[in-house]
Amino acid sequence: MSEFEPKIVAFVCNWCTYAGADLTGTSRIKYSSNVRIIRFPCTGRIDYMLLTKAFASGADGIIVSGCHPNDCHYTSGNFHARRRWMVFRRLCDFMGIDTRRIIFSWVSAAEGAKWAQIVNSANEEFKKLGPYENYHKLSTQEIFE
Amino acid sequence: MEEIKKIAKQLLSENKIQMVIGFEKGTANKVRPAFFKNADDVEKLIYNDTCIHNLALYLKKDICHHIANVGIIANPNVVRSIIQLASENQVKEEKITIIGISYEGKCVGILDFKAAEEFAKTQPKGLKPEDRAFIEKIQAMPLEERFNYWVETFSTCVKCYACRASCPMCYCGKCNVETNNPQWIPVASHKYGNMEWHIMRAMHLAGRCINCGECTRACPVDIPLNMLSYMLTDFVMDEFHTEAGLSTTYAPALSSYTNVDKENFIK
Amino acid sequence: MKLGFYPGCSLEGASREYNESVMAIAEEMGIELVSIPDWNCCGATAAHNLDKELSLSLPARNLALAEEAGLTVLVVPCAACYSRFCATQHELMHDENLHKKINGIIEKEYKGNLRILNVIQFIDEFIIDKLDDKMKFEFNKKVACYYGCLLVRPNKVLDFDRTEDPQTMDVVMKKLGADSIDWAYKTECCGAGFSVSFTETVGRLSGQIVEDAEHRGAEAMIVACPMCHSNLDMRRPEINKYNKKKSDMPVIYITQAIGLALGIDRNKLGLQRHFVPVKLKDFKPYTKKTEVENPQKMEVE
Amino acid sequence: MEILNKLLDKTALSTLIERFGKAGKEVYAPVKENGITDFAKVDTIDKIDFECIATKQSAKSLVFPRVEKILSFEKSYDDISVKNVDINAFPEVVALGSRPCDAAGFIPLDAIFSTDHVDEIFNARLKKLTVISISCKKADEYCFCTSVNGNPGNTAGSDILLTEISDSTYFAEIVTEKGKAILDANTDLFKDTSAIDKTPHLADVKQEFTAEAINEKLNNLFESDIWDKQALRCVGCGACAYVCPACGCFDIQDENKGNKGIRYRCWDSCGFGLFTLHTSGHNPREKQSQRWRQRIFHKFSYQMVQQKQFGCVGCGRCSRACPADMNIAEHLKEISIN
Amino acid sequence: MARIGVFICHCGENISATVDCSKVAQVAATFPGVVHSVDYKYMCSDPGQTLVGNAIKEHNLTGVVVSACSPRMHEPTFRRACAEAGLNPYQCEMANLREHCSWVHERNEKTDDKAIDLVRMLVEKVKRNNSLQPIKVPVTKTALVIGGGVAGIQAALDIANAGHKVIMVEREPSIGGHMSQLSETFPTLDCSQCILTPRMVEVAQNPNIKLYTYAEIESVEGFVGNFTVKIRKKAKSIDESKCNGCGLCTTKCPNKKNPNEFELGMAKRPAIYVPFPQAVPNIPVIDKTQCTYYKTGKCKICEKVCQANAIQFDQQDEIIEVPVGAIAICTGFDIKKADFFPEYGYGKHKDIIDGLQFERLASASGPTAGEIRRPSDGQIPKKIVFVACAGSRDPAKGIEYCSKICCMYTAKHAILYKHKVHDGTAYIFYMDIRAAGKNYDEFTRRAIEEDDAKYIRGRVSKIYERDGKLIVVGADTLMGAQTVEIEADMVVLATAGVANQGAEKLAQILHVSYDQHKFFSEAHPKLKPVETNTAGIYLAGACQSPKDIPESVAAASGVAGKISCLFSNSELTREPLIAVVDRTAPPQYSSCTGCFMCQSVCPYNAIEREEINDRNGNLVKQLAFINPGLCQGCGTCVAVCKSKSIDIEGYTNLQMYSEVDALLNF
Amino acid sequence: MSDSHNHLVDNSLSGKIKQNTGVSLSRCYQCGKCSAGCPVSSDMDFPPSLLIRKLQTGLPEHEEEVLRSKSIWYCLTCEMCISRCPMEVDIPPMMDYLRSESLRLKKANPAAKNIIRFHKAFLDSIEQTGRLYEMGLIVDYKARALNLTQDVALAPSMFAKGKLKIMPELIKNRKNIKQIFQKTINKKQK
Repeated sequence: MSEFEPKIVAFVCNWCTYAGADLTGTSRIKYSSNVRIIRFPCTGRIDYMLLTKAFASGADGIIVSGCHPNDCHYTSGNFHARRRWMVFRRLCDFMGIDTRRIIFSWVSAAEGAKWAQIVNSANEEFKKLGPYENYHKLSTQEIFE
Repeated sequence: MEEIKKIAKQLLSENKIQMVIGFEKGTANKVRPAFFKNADDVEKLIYNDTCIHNLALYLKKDICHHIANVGIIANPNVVRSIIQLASENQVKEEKITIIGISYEGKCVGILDFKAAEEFAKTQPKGLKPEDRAFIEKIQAMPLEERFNYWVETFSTCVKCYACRASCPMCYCGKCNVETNNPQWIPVASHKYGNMEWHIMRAMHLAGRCINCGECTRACPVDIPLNMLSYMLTDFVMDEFHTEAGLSTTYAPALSSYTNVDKENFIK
Repeated sequence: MKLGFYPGCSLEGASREYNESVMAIAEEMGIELVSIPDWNCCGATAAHNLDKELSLSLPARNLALAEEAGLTVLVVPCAACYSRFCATQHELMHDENLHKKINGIIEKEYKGNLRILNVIQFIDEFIIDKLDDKMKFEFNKKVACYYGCLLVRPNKVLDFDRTEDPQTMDVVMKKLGADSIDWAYKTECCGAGFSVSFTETVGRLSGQIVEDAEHRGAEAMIVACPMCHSNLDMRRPEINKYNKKKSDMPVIYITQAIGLALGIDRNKLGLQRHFVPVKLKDFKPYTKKTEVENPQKMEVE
Repeated sequence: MEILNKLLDKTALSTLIERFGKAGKEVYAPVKENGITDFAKVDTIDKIDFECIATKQSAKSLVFPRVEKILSFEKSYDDISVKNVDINAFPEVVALGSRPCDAAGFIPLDAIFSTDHVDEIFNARLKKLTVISISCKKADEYCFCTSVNGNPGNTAGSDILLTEISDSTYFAEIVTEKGKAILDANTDLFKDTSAIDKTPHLADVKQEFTAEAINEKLNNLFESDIWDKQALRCVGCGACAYVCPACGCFDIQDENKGNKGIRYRCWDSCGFGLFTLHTSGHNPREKQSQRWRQRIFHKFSYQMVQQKQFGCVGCGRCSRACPADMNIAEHLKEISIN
Repeated sequence: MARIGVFICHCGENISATVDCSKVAQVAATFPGVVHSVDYKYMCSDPGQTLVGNAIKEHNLTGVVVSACSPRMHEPTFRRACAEAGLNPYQCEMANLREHCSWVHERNEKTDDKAIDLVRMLVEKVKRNNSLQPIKVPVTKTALVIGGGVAGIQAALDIANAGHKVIMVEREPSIGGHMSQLSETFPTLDCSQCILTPRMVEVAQNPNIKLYTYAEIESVEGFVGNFTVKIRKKAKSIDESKCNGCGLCTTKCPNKKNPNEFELGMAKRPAIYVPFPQAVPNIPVIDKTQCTYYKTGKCKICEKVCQANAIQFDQQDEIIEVPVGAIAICTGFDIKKADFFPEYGYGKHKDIIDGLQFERLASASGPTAGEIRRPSDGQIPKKIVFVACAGSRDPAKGIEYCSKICCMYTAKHAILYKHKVHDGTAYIFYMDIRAAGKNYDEFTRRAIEEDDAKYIRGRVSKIYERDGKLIVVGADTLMGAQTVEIEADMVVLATAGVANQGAEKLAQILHVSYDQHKFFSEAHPKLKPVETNTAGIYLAGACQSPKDIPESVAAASGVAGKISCLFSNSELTREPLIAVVDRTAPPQYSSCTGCFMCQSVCPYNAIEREEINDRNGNLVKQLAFINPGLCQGCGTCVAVCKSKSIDIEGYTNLQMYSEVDALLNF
Repeated sequence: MSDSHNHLVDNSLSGKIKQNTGVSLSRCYQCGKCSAGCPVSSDMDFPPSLLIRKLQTGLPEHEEEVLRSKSIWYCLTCEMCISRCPMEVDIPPMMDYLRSESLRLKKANPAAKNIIRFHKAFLDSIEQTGRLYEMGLIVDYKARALNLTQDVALAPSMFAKGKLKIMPELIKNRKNIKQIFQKTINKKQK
């Protein structure tokens, strides 16, 4: 039997984490191939509805990553994002959505190794948690059957 | 009540306002929102402690569009709503005359926005003990049970959008649920569509909700959806020390930030 | 006040005076030191030289016993024991599997809630502030504070003072009125566990230490480790042999120094047990300092 | 079919439910849960709330569900395969304990789904539905069935109508062939009786106006300002439509999971601004009053013209559900005397 | 209907060694909408680009997905190729199969699956791309040069000589930077000040250059071609227009015992001072923290002796706002001070000095007039030890990188020492000699062969003082790691060059990125070495990483070239990837309801309030309007817009949604 | 299967050190700072950095030299090396590991006999009593070392100053201690 391989979506900003992940590549640091990166101009652009959409569409875990505080290419996008995630996490938690499955991080363009480490530890964590059936079921049950 | 009537009549007869939004007798022993356009009509105006509808809602509806100045019988919830709407550029001070009423039902006269801000601050608005108990009950559930609770609770939602329609803060010309390219929220009132709709609504109200409870009162299937935004109001208060509906220059929690917002959850 | 206490083998044997002086000053300060019930040897250098798991299990048993006894703070005067305890704590807390394994070996559950203090940390936290009220004499001598290895290294595990040129002991001695000198051998090794097996090496290493301290005019050396003390004190013949000159500079535990300043009886501090006699005399009576003048304030006015 | 009169013991009703279950029929009846009474699946009688004047929502979802799959599809590189929903797979359903107004609601609903185009899915569901209603012995201030050609003991739309004539016995009117089939399968449970006057056992619902009068008046009221006046407090939600037993508006949507997807229909309401919004941004029913007018016109004028049937059964659910206390009976009365 | 072309690049073997490119191409060919799918060895090569162009024409493609390296690398390349073939360049997207896939995973099926997913994602995205036209914005042809060291001077002069205006801002009272402190420069040993001073004067005299010394950047707003910069001109307490630089005030100042920064504390200066004799501008500054008048309210001797009446005690800081089109960051570096090193005594011994202090000792204009003397007692050291890599290449306690210039300047120090103290011996503890540069190795060989520098390969473990001597304990790893002890008279630590103290703050003001050592980051380590990630902001000199003079000057000229290129156009073309507010027919006009939360989150003040009036001029509606010149395309407004009335080109709601959808549903 | 690198198992001594102690010798760039600071490097046959160099080569003859060296036994574990190492190559655990390997493979340098005897005597004392019994230790050690005259002068004066006890102090739960020895050091040696 093959081991459970979580589906991970990474929502990252173009300037820090996307570039950081590029650096992971240029440094040839290996990490789990379970992750799919989606490029956004800035963490400030990332809509929370995309996160629930990702879960509904089959993601077992999500990584949201951008520039460290004060490093935002656009000055404040990550600060707005940080607030948004605070509130969103609180809501998720209240509604029983598993916040362990949404990993937020700051990965700068210089932190190629950190990116690999974030993905790998997320991968391990999501493996432990197993498939996010609760949410998947939500979107597939009822009339889809 | 007589004082309210007196003020309303005077304003109307002096043509300082062209309409008063208030209450009249409704079906059986209910009250209903009513709109008085002349001083004589005002005789029908009533105010008692069942007058809980958030009348601020109507300031954003068709009926107020072409009226130069609208008077509104405003309990603290309405006042807060108006202040919040003003901070979001949705109502203009010169078009509204607020006739303020305290939680105890005492008329405090006509309030300009500045006075309304002061008034709102004197009218405490915390969570009611039963609401807090409800929230705590939910929080005490294990994760999965919490999830199932909400899924089941929302499964009865018929998506009639009475919650949206009766909320003064839901004034978008085109609600997110009505955008269809992409279709952010499934149109159907199935479990998934309902869950997404309520997540989105709670997020949109985070830091803006003034906790009037109209959404739940309006819900034909009695879903306690106000608990989501109440809980977030509380959270926003704790984390960011801001509260909606107290200042016309308020920057809602989700469109502002500080450099020291907590980030212990960020790796 | 009650604090946990781990005397360790040396303090019960060859370094009794250290134990005696710790107890004497604790008593004077109204602190009760409660020994871990049924404690065992920490394994010292021998254990970790020969077997890693043994070297972790022996201290872990003590830590677990201390926790069982409801202790939260543990004072470990012996620098070697302190080092072993800290290393064990560090390893167990950073390796979940190892932690489980060791718990299995000792058949006890150590949760990791103890704060381990060496004697200087103990003084710094519980004693130094009370000195002003209780001091009877000033320790008006030129001293060389000798830290040795295990008190400050490795910094990553111990997180105590700075590894090169540590200062905490100097601060205590200055507080006692001593002139603590800056010297080169503060943290060099005295030869430690080779005391018995490679006596000559100890003679050389300790010899250099004593020589530098004496050369710079120190009247006494202050230590906080029983091994340092035995090497510098008991091995004085070997030291003198290496240095080709006779040195009678006494080596004193910091607790003994405090005891002297507090006016505690010399025998109660175990000074009579030293091989190199402690002849220090003429301590100046201590007068409590009044309000510290604030030069900055004066300037403003 | 001529109506057959029978008696049915309440205890026999319980047996009937058991037999339905054994026969593979799903029984839906008013059930009180968390203080709200609504239709829900039951397998024993003791779950049924017989005292409720009207369930919060109507029984229409039994034949016209909130969300209903129409077809499923699967895309491949250059092709799409489509599979219609299997209408034969629908279950046999019994609506038990519905009110005469609920039952009457199926008639205008059927009219909507069967005029011009005969909706297969709806009809398949309706065909498999048996309605066993219970006459109303109580009414409230929202009830106005008598004003719209109904009454608390109306048999229209029911297959069997039960009227409680004593604490232990129902007077059962077998109205349709479907009803007779049940009678035939359970003859042991029904007792013979002659016709009984139900009136003493029925609630009193005062007639305030006639639907015909409304229909008449509407001919000249399209441009009236009465709509603006009446719609003033309407907040524009869809609660009235969604609880209405006769409202049949729906939306059709596709939802996909990757290659696979479904087309479904779900309830919609003419009270929503989006209902008539054009892509250009133009909206022919831009104001809430226009939408309110549409609602009244549709139910009392257009449906009469097209389907020879009023679109209202006087159950009063819309008024009960309205967050702004829009009382439809009151508004209709106002129109009738205009 | 979309007609998408997919182009899978092997990148030589960079991608194909790990990803089965032909399989990916085959699978991609089955995606709905894909009409053409091929793989090729080098997509970015000329034939590769031609391949894309031909396919666009031949298959009438409406969108292109190039699956190759990071879009941060070649997106412009392929967009250009598409444009040349007649396809709107914004109908081209890149799937990152190299940095995000082949280089970070093993060769296996899962990696192929990921590659396929990445392609699918971008196919779904590109189907929903809009054809966009570039935005034109005007350019302010003035450059801001931050920092007046040798890099700043070079950049300023080159830009000015190209005919453009330059504003130079220097934090210190004089320009010149660290180079003005140096004695002689390697590998030619010419006098630093002799070559630098004329250039400093040139800056002061060039009519195109406006110089602000004792000034700092307060804020920067705007974007390439259109920055608005606020400069804080700190009060010098001197009216610069009146001061004639006679220097009488500095000689008469009674408060002379202040540590001289320029001499690194090895000399004293008055409270009113010119940092060094050749300073540009030659105008003194009053150090308010030390001046007796500012501290006690009494003195004012300088005011009395100044014949030009130039002293202004009540002068305030001045904020100057200037429009500029481009910015050159030339803020240079700092060095680790000797008090950083634990085992070398935390700076306790006066005779353990750093390299820059040695420069001052060796400088003819320095505190000892060029004689090498110990700071403690003025004796001439007969034995001197240089410690290379002091703090560098030390991840444990110091700086992990190689500070690059130390090998060379240490060799130079040894040579200068020998030239000045003929009977002295210089020891150098080193780990490697890194002397890669024109005539650099020759220079270090000269130190060893001609000037008798004793190079010892090993690191110093400890330095302590005993009887006035410094005992240096090291090892000689070429002698079996034997311990070496040297009794030295003086020790010079070749400490590392580190980022300038204010670098992090400046980076945050400028919104440019910096690395973990707080050095500014270049946009690309090879191909964009002088650009930052922010268009219109450039880097030169040691603010980027430790650099020697020739490198700094070369980079500065590079920046000047870049800026001159930018200024050669009257208009700039900007990427149209900006936010837009939707518009519909009246009476809605837009789904925007004018809550203006977008306005409060926009960092660029790009969102305005548009008013819609009816024919009678009555206000119908207020809407958000996005100024395309100001919007930088962060999209934060999009995420806060509740009614989804704002969208951002290039990352539209539909595109991002489709990416999520495409990625996970299959 | 995970994506991690599938390294071949490194059987060299430095590979084993990495696996058992986590200390990576390839990080050492031979600056020699450890050797310069080591208090006993002059006693060693190879100073620490040279010892690491030998292991870095991975050649069996060099590894043999290391296991048979005096260096590993002369190390005092004073931690000076690690506290100064710029690359944080943690030498003391490496030394611990080399000593146990040297013992296990019976390659311990003859010069180290006394040290090993001392350590063993020390541990025996703990195993028997739970604590160190110095008198017993010294007697035991001297018997093992056949060095009966060393420190003849010291013991009586220690005794006189109250520093030596005649009788060992026994802890109560000696069973527990024996178990610990059984599960660790004794298990491996048998």
